[in-house]
Amino acid sequence: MIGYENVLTTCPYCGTGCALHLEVMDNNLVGVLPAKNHVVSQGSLCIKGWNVHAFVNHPDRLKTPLIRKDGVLEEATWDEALKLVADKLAAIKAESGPDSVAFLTSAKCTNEENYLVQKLARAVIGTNNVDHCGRL
Amino acid sequence: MSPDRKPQERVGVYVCHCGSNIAGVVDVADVGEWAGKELEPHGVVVARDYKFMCSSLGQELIAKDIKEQGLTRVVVAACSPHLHEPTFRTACSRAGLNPYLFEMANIREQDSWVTTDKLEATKKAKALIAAAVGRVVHQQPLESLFVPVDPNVLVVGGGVTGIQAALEIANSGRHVYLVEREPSIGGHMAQFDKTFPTLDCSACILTPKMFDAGNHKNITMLTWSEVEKVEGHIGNFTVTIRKRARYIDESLCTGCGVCWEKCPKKVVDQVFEAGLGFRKAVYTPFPQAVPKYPVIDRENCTYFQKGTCKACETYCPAGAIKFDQQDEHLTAKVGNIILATGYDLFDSRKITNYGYGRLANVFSSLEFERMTNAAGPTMGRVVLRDGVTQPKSVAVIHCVGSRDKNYHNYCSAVCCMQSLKSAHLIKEKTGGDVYQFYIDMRTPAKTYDEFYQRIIREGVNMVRGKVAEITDTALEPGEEGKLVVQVEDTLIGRQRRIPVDMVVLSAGLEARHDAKEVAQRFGISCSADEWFIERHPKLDPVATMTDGVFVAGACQGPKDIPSSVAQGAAAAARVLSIIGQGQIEIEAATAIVDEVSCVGCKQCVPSCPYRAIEYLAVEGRAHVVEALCKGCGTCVGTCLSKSISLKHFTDDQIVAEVVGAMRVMKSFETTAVA
Amino acid sequence: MSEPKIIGFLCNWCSYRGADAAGMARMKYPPNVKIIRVPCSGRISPELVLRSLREGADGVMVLGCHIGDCHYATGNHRTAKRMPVLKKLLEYAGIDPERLHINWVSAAEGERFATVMKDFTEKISALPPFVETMR
Amino acid sequence: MTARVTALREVIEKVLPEVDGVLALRSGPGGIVAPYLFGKEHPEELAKLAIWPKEPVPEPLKVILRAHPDAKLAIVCRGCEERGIVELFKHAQLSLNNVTLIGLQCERSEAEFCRCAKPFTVHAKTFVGEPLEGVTDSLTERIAAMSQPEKLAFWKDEFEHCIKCYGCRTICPQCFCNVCALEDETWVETGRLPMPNPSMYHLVRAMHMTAKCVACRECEETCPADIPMAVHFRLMARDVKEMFKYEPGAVMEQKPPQLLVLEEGEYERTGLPH
Repeated sequence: MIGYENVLTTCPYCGTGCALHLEVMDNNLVGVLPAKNHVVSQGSLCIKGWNVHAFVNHPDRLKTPLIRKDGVLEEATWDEALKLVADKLAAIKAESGPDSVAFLTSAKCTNEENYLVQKLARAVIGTNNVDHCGRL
Repeated sequence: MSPDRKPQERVGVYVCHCGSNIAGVVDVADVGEWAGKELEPHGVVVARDYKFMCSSLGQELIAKDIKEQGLTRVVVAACSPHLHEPTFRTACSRAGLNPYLFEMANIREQDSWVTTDKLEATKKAKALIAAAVGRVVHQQPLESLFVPVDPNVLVVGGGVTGIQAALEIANSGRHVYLVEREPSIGGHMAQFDKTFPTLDCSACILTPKMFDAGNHKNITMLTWSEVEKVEGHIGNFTVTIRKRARYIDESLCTGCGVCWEKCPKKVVDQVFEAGLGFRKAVYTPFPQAVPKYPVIDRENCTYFQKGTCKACETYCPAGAIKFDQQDEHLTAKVGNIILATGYDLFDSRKITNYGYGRLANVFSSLEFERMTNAAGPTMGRVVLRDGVTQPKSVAVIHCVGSRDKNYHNYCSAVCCMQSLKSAHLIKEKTGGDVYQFYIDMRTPAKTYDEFYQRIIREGVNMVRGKVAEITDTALEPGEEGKLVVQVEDTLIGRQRRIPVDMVVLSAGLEARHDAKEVAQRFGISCSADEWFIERHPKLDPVATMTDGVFVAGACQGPKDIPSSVAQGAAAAARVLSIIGQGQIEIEAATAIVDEVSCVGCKQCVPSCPYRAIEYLAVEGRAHVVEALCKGCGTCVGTCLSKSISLKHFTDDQIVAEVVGAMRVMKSFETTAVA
Repeated sequence: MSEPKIIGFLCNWCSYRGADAAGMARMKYPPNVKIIRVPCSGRISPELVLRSLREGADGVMVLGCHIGDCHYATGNHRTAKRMPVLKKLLEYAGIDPERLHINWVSAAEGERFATVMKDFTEKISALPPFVETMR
Repeated sequence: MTARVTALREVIEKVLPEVDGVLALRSGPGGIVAPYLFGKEHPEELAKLAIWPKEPVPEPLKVILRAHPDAKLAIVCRGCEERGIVELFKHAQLSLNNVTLIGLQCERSEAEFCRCAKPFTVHAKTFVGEPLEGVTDSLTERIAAMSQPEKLAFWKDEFEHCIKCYGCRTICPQCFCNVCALEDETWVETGRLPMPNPSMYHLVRAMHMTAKCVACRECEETCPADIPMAVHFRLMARDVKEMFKYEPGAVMEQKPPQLLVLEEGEYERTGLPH
């Protein structure tokens, strides 16, 4: 059985919303093909879109959170990591107020993820200090 | 590494004055100071100028800095790397620096000697040094490969040069394959009668050498044979030799000569007798031929042409005639090759106004040689074309085809002496008048000019002038039935018409008609006149640019017998020195394939002139066989993904050189504007 | 106007020696050309020529052995095929193809080398500086 | 479904039982077209068979054959794609032993869209549609007719818009190197936009396309800056045809000119009186 497939998806790198096909060969991500009759990108991509498949299986990609203990980054569970961040944020907020915290989000996140970050900032922490790399 | 980044290396720059050769035009002190200051960001930690970098003191200067200043790269700005790169590489090596971490900037041949403007020459020197510094920091240490040297030697050409070379090597205990195209060794010298200036008999001095070569236990003599293919490299050549069928079984033939006595077919001998005499269809070219075995000339043999005859076979007492013999292909492994393929005689027919081939009694010098030879077609008698009449007056014309822009610009070197010798022989044999027509008399070697004086004393008439025409049209009384030599006698400033009975044309020497082809087969090059090119005209006269291939004798340029013999011996000495080393260093700057990036598109494989790249089908990529690679880099120019690189000539090294030169050139521009 | 800046890629065996021969015979030619020695003109990939132009060279020369005389037998055959194609590309890109000069000079042709240098420098001097045309 | 698609479907249906898959285009989610490997297992997918817009199919063919060297495949290809496949074969990037080519001849409008000189297949034994004559590439003609300063100005303006997405390189069926010279700092400076002139990226790439470009125009189509770079390749292709009698993808047995040594006499010897 030859498992060749092109999976239509949206480029995660910025907010433009270019469509692209992820080329999958026997369950391995091998490349990107453009989507010519997609209304947004019309078959074009930028250098990030063209290389979007590259990070997925990259050996340097982080798959678990790392926590620095005694100066050394060690693998941790998500619960452990989230708890640490939540505790620290709560402590900072308690000590210096909500505006002592700022949130910087990424173009690599989806709209939904970005929405959730600003929700976290405003509703949970209580600050308007929200920014995004796309605005730099 | 990006060519623009500051290197970690510690570079020493040495600017040579070369006496006044460089310092007379380039401001060497300024260049040295400039390099120390301006090239500091590019790694230069020491910059000096010195009178003669190639002197021991100059070399010691470098060695001292390598040790004391911890130099990791060295640049010498001096003459052409073709001259002293080996010198400085050795100097670096002795001081513990890999020789490939050295680079040379050519500020003599390519700057001080070709530029008159001192300011411009100094600027150019700076640019060239900046280029070299840019490059040198990217250079990588390389280790030389050593290959064993096969002690067997191939000598091509069995004339006196080849014989000399073969004997020298064979006498030292090494094995020689001596390949000769003709049925016998001996070459042109075997055709001559007397040799100048001593007038000793050519055959008498040559035949013992021929015999020695023919019977030497260390010489495999292959006559009637030609080298067809040469593969490999110095130390390890594989040559394919075609041994043409003689139609004679050499193991049975005793050389008794019955076959050529009985052969009914007479053929004009165009080769050995220069067309003056006959031979049979089965023949040895001359009585003293080595080897003694005859050959059957297929084109003229009645049996081969018509299917009947076989007289030779019938009468051969040894049963040695083998009409079904086939050409053989032999393979020989040799470590070195000496080419001694000799020369062709200029075809005097090309100069139509001299009438050779049209006027019966105009002879070529080679014809004359055969005529005066006691073993030749006239038994040594000097006679006109009719074979009986002795000439009363003979003209000998120099520079036929030589020193003439219509034919060959060069001087053929041997003709003056040969003509004087002819004059002497004519005088001696006929007692008639002899005229020498010369442009300049060239007799520069030991006892040569004394010979010239002697010939003058013998009463030979010397006419200085280039002969315009030789004609049989009589204009004045006394010219009827004679050949008239029309010449401007430049010593008296008058046109003269000199009637003679016979004319001898001292035809020049020219490269073998197939010299280019042979050069290509052996991987060497030819000059514009198609003589083989030596490595250096003065200091390396018998080596060629191709390691392991040497040239000797007249194939390298016109030469007389003494010079040819000397070259034959010299080439042998060079070869023996290599054999004595036992192993030889081969090109370290070879190409290499990056196994990861090579995509196996096969473009490079046929681009290699040496078939040194193989395609590995399983891995789907290319691979360079180092021992075959000569380091030309053609594959590098072909590879689109830059997966092949040529050591010592990598892209970043060459680009750094360009960047270095351009940076300095641009800086001069801005200074000029400011 | 400024002096043209020329990069010359010369093969080690013929052209570089031809340049040396010109020097030995003390033939004079303009100092504009900076010679870079490569084993064979076949080593010169088009990228090297383009990079030289990019560095601001006003002209680039690729000199090799005469066809049939290549030290590496057929290395210069690649040059003879590759470089005319590059010249065409320069032409299509609006860059004067004359800025790239391909020629054959043997080790014996010092005089020819000097003439080639003079002619090319003259030709390039007549063109505007390359960098200016690229602005 | 147009008659042309129906005809193509019939051909594929005929071929499908004999092969492991047929590579063609399929209209996927949202009607977005992509290369698809039609198999025996899901014949119903053929209902979504598409032919336009064309997508580069030689590359998927290479990808599949890399993973399954013994697979028996058929591929629907247009003239340009067929040429691309042939060139990949000549450069040892894929084997055509087990590959069946199904030609799809372009229609007039398609040929005009691509300014295509050869909108037809020549190697495929079965094909759909009738081969049409090529159309004149008026853009290439217009640029070729420009004066040198005009050309320079034109390309400077075009290249100024280049965002160096490397899309033209990435999509090109002939750019199959593992490591690309255009990503090497030695040849192309990184991090400079607009790219400095002369454009090393575009000139090096054009040089690399010599005798390789199959005129599929995928590069131009994918270019976000609409740079008509194929004009360079097409002009060069004319010269290559003239100089080396070589047309990429045209003759299966003919070796790319890079591989040939000069024929004696084909080039004038210079200087020396040989």
